Amino acid sequence: MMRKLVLSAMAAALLAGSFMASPASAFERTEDGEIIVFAGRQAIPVLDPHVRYDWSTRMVQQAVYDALVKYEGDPAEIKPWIAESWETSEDGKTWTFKLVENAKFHNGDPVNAEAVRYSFERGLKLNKGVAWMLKDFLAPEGVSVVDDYTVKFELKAPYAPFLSFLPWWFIVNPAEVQANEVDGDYGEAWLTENAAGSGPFKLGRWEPNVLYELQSVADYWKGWPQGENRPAGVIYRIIREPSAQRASLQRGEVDIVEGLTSDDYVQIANMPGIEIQNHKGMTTFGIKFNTQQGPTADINLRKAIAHALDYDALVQIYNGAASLQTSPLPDGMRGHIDVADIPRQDLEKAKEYLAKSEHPEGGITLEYVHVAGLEEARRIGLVLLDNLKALNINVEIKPEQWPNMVANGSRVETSPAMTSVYVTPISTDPDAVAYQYHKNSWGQYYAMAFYDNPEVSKMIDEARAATDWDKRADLYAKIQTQIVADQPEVFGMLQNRRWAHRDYLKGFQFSPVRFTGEVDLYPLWVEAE
Amino acid sequence: MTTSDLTTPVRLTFRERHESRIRQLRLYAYTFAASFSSMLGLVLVILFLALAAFGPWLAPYPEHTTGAFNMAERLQPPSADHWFGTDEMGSDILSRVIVGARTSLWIGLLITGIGAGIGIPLGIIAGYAGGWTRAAIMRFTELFLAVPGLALALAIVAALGPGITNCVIALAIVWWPGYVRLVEAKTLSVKEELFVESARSLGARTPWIMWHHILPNCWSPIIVKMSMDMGMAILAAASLGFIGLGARPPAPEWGAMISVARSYMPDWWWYSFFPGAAIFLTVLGFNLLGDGLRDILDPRSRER
Amino acid sequence: MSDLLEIRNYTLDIDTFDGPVHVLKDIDLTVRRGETLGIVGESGSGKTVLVRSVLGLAPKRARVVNGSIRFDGTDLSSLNDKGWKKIRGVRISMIFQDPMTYLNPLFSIGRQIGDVIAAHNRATGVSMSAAERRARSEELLDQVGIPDPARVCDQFPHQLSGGMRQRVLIAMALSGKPDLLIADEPTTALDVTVQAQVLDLINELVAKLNLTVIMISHDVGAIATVAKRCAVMFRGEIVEEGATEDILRAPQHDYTKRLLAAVPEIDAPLAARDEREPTRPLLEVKGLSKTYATKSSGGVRAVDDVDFAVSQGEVLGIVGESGSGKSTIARLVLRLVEPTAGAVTFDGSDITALNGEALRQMRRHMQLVFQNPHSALNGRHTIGDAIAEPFRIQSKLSRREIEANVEKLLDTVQLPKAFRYRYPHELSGGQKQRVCIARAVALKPKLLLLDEPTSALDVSVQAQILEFLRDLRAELDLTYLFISHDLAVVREICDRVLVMKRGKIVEQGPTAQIFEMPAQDYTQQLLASARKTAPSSLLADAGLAAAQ
Amino acid sequence: MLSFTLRKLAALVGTMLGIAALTFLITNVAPGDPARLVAGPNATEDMVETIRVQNGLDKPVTEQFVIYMSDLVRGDLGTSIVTTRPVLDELLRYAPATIELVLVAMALGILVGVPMGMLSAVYRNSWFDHATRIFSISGVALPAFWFGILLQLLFAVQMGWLPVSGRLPLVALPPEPITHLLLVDSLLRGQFDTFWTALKHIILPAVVLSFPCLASILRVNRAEMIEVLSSDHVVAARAHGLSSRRIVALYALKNAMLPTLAMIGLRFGWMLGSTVLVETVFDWPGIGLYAVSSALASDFKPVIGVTLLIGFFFIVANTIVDLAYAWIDPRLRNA
Repeated sequence: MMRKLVLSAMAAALLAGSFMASPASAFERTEDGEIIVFAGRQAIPVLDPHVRYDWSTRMVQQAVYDALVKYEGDPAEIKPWIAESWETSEDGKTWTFKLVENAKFHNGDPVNAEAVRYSFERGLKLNKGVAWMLKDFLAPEGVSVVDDYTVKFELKAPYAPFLSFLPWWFIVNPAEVQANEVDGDYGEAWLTENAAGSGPFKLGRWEPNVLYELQSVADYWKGWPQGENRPAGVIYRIIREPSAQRASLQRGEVDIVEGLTSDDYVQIANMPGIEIQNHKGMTTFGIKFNTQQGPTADINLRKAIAHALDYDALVQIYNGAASLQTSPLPDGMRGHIDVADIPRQDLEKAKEYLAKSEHPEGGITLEYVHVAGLEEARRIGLVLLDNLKALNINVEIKPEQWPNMVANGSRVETSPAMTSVYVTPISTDPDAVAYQYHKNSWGQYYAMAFYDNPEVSKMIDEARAATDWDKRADLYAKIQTQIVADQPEVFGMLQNRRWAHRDYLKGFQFSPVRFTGEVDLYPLWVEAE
Repeated sequence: MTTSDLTTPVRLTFRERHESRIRQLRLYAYTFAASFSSMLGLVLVILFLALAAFGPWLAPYPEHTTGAFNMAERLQPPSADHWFGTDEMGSDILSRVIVGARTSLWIGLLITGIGAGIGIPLGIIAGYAGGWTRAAIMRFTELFLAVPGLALALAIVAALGPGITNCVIALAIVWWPGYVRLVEAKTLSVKEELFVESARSLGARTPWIMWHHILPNCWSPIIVKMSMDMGMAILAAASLGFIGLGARPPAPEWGAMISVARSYMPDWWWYSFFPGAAIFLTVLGFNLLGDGLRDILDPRSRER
Repeated sequence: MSDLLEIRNYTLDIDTFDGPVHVLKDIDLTVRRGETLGIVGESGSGKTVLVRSVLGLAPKRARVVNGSIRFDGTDLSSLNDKGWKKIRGVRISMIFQDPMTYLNPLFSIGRQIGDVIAAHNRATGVSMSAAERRARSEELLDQVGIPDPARVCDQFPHQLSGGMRQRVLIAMALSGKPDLLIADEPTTALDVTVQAQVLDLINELVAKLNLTVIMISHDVGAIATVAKRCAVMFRGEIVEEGATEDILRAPQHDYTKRLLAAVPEIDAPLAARDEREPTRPLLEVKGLSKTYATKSSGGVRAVDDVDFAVSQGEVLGIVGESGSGKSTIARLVLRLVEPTAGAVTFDGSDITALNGEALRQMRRHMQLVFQNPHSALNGRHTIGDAIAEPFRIQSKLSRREIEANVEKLLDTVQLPKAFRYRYPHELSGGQKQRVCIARAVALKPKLLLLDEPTSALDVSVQAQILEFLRDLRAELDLTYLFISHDLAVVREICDRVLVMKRGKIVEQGPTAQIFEMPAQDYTQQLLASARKTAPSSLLADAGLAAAQ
Repeated sequence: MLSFTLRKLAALVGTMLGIAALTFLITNVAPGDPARLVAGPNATEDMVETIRVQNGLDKPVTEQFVIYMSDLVRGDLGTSIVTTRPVLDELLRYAPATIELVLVAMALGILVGVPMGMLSAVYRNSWFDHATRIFSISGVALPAFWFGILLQLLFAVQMGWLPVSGRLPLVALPPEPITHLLLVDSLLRGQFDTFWTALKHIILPAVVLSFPCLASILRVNRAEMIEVLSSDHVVAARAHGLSSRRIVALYALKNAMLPTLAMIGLRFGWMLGSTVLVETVFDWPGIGLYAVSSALASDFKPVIGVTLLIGFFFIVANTIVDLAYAWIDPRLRNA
């Protein structure tokens, strides 16, 4: 009886196995053409372009919406998009944009000046997401329609970086939004999972936490760079585990992935049919000291730590896919200079500084907080822990959930001694990074150092108001040198942005100003064999 | 039975006095040893207890468990120098697995200890007192039982922040109701035994009965459950570690190791394989042990 | 008469942790067709293992060392599963002791009987439709005297009374028209009156169906009512075999003599009681009632408005069948159970009003001895601990003094001092009951409530314990409230008797009066049933039967 | 019967409110600032405040509690801060996937666990019994997350037999929903291809999820069978000549099913809780995944919602078990 049972079980298993062995499919193909599948780890809870803007959200926003201008290329450049051309007044306070006349929303409505005005009003009034970029300089009333295809912005004060933020202000279709308005919410509820844009793609299936389908718009007003090869659509699929992402890529279930580990990229690079994109990004990594409270308020201790860290290990952690910061500003940014005496590992110096500090013998324990789940940040913590043993300083590594970390870091009293922070500048303008060191930024996660140098703050204010680039460059050079001298943080490295994709996927274009995993979906296409 | 027995005071050796207990223990040992799986469990548990006790002295690279690393030897496959290979920081995985035993067993011990410490008294009180007291305690317990343990623990740790202490707190909060239920059920049945009535008729007070009669008769299932729970608690803690809510680095913890290592599958399989195997074997050991103990202590009770 | 069953030199061991136990030693037994054989033996004599071996149902670790069992020419020990199918239930069938546990609680009576019939049909190659099986089931139930068989067929075991269940089991045993019927203690778990009915039924069936029967029992009386021939088993051996009548009248073996002597005789002459002056009542119970709430309205009146009194130094017996409320009375008197109504006056004070510490103090003066000495002792405590417990609860004696007291008490109950270190499971039933009594008398109580103190014990042990209780009473000047279902025992030890039925007192009076001139029908009925299985009365019957 | 139903219902509502209160209080002990997360990395303090006010997070915890509970009584589970959608809608969206997974896993556990337990009780101490014993305890001891990854690598990556994760292939359109359970819907709509692919997707997660459950069902069933097989009525049945097969498969199994049922009810809740892990590994878009991502974002209303939903299912499952008990056991029917 038992033997029979075992035998039949084995037979069943074999049978099942033979049935299931189906060949792994290559890219997905539908009647309309190829569908590119992008696997990422981060969901898109809210698509509304004026409410959220993390990388996955922005990638899809960029695909379904258009803005006045668009960043493209490496180094990033601002290209005219909905706006054909623009001019600035003498005092730098008035900007006038001339719009293209053939742009139309997916429902056929024209993209006109009113749509632009409404979108900016909406963004500013909702006071969420992108609002912070412009709200201090632009009131909703400051945007006005000159004629159908001309729109004028009147700033409260001259603001040099103004244009650099505009690529993130997408234009929504006022008619559609207003039709779906509930209780004067500017259509916020509706736009959470719907779109009213004019971009190269429109929304297809929308299954939160599973997949988000984008269908290409055949008659996109700006045309398609890849012409006939335009894909039928793109599916952004959520795969959370790196190992699963990798397996799916290997099996050809997906065409491009963003979330592999450093080692995976090295390993997978050798596999046939897979290509790696490896580009220098603008995301800086720093270990912010609490400069206002505790042992790290002492600049000598900060300098000691900064000189004790093994900077090469930081690059090793990324398997070489990173470069050390030479200034608070990332390399690709305008106005960046290599600050001469930015600390590198030098134990002699470290000990000298330590001797001058309030804890000449060390013997203290410092907290190092990183975002739970961020692998590299954890490993850097381990490096730090090991390095600081030489100074007899103990490091307590503490992973925190992002919301908790941010909450603690918003006040001097609760901010830990050291916090590892990745910052991706939102624009190529140096102000985007410099302003992080302004006292007004206190309370933001990137200002956990609570850096307070009135002189630097003054220079930052000056630089953002100045319209003359040379003057600004000069100011930013001084700002960078001074910040490095004050050592509010350990300046770490710039990590490279990496993606792995099947080799039949073409048209990948990198631009450093995009967010970590973000890819411009517009130029992608599949080369069918 | 001779008359001398009745008149002369009896002076017996230790062995004679405890003859019955010794025989009982020998019987237990005999029954236990007769079962292969029970012995396997015992061996595994002793092995991991030894690792926990002497880990830092057994580990070939003890410094790798306190944060030292060797980036030159990243992700080396198992070899003579590194039996279990190395991880992404070049640390010796064997050493980290060995020292991780201490963390895991400690977590398991704390969780079951706290769980039993809260659950047993409540269970006895609920079972013995009856009436309103019982209704109140059991209602509260059932509330906790209806809540999915792992989900609740997850929420607690997410709110409190990762770390072993928070992990233990969270799991202890979801762990005690099981003991209340077990002990309450057992108490209800022991309470009906004649010897309890007999003690009552002798004028014994309630605490006396609980301590001398109810509790000793509840021990068997409690011991069995605690043994099983050691394993399950270690597993639960590792699960939290896997989600990213476990021990803080550099303390080696198996769940957290797998959590990191899963990104390194399958090419660096040893990284996740060995900690996973360690969890598996520990939990297996405690479960087999518990099962074996059940066979000898409490053959009729069933899994609750 | 041909030999139906032949057991030759049958020897069987059971392996235990301490080595093999010789359960059956060299058994030789022959049963001829149409014969009724009784096997008498006390617990541990091996009688159940013997009859189960006949059906191939010996315990798991049992090992046949020697000998053979032949049934109608077939060697049973060589049978495989298929062979057994043609024997079990079809040719040999069995009636079991406790009808509740031997019926599957989840299946209806009709289903269970029907399945047995179906199995027999398969074994014998007969085909029968479901309806026919059902009809046959009902017929069988009718045959064993179950009223309204159609209804019973659809009922489940828990809905039937003990006697009915035993009848169902008998019906199942008869369903295959077996050649040999084995009855394993068929009456032990039943009340006296039901016992008598079941025995009548078996006798009736034997006569009607011309059955060959082996009946085993610890109760000589029950055996004697059914079996014409009788074997006495003792420690795995058959010590004596012969016609029942002869054995009863003139036992040869020492053991048989002891056994028969130990059986309490319901009609034995009353021992001369030391006539005492009626003293003041030690315990007075007035209007005592206990109602248990049930789901149906009203509740169950376990004890219903009971009045009685116990005088100092007296032995009051309470007799009744199961469910008569006699045990509840003991618990009410001790206030282990809270009475619904009524008053209990003990030694001049009303104890129903007592609470907390006062109640605790009072309890030392009244002690209870339980029916089942095994469960009355905590298995985790040594005997020493168990006897010390009353001192530790009720006195402030030092450890040394307690130890001295424990040894003294062990002396009193005639157990060796070394027993202090033993655990209850290592003691025999009689020894355990002595320990229980030691615990009860440790605090020198005035009143001892004995709740069926001997009914879980073998007859010979029962006799010893009763003897011991009598001595103890004299020694410690105790008053007993003696609760029992066994009329003969009550008659032997009690001064006065109280008969209970369904929570009410039917009749009470001096022992002699109750037993010789019962006024109530119920009492008469009880006595009649009890006499039926009393060996002395059987002798007369047997003689009569032999004469016919 | 009516009063019975009403009482059950009242108890259910009471327990649900209790669970909600419990989870709310537990998740609110520590600070966490989901509003800041949602507002985005560069948001100014007033922008964060806008979101706090919108979600009622600016009020003291006690007041939030009162508001939450009174909303709950009206059937409103609040709004997720992260997705800005009502928690109830989200639960309804994610629950079918989890229910499908749990039901398949439970079916697997019962269909494999019960016969195996039965066989290993019948062939007690045989090699089969020893093997099942080790197997069953291994099932409990295997870390689900680790086991899941191993299976993925083996069956999806190495063998390529089964998909790595997800519920359906990307281009396959799910059948028009009837029950929202893909397997059932695809059959009802006659889309057998979809059924087949959905089945392939569900196998691995269901196996991982069912393993511990299968193990405990097996163990309980084995223990119960052993006990029942040595019970008096089985001895009697054998003495009456019933065949072993009938005794084991019918009589004994029915008796052993009672405690097994209790275990199944218990394990049901456990399984729902474990989806937290399994869904993470297999990217199964159910409530477990939803709970994890919400908890990690300190967005606790969804977490409470999930806890409530699982508690609800647990209670319902146990009520069903109670009813099954009464159906099997005649002794409980009249009580």
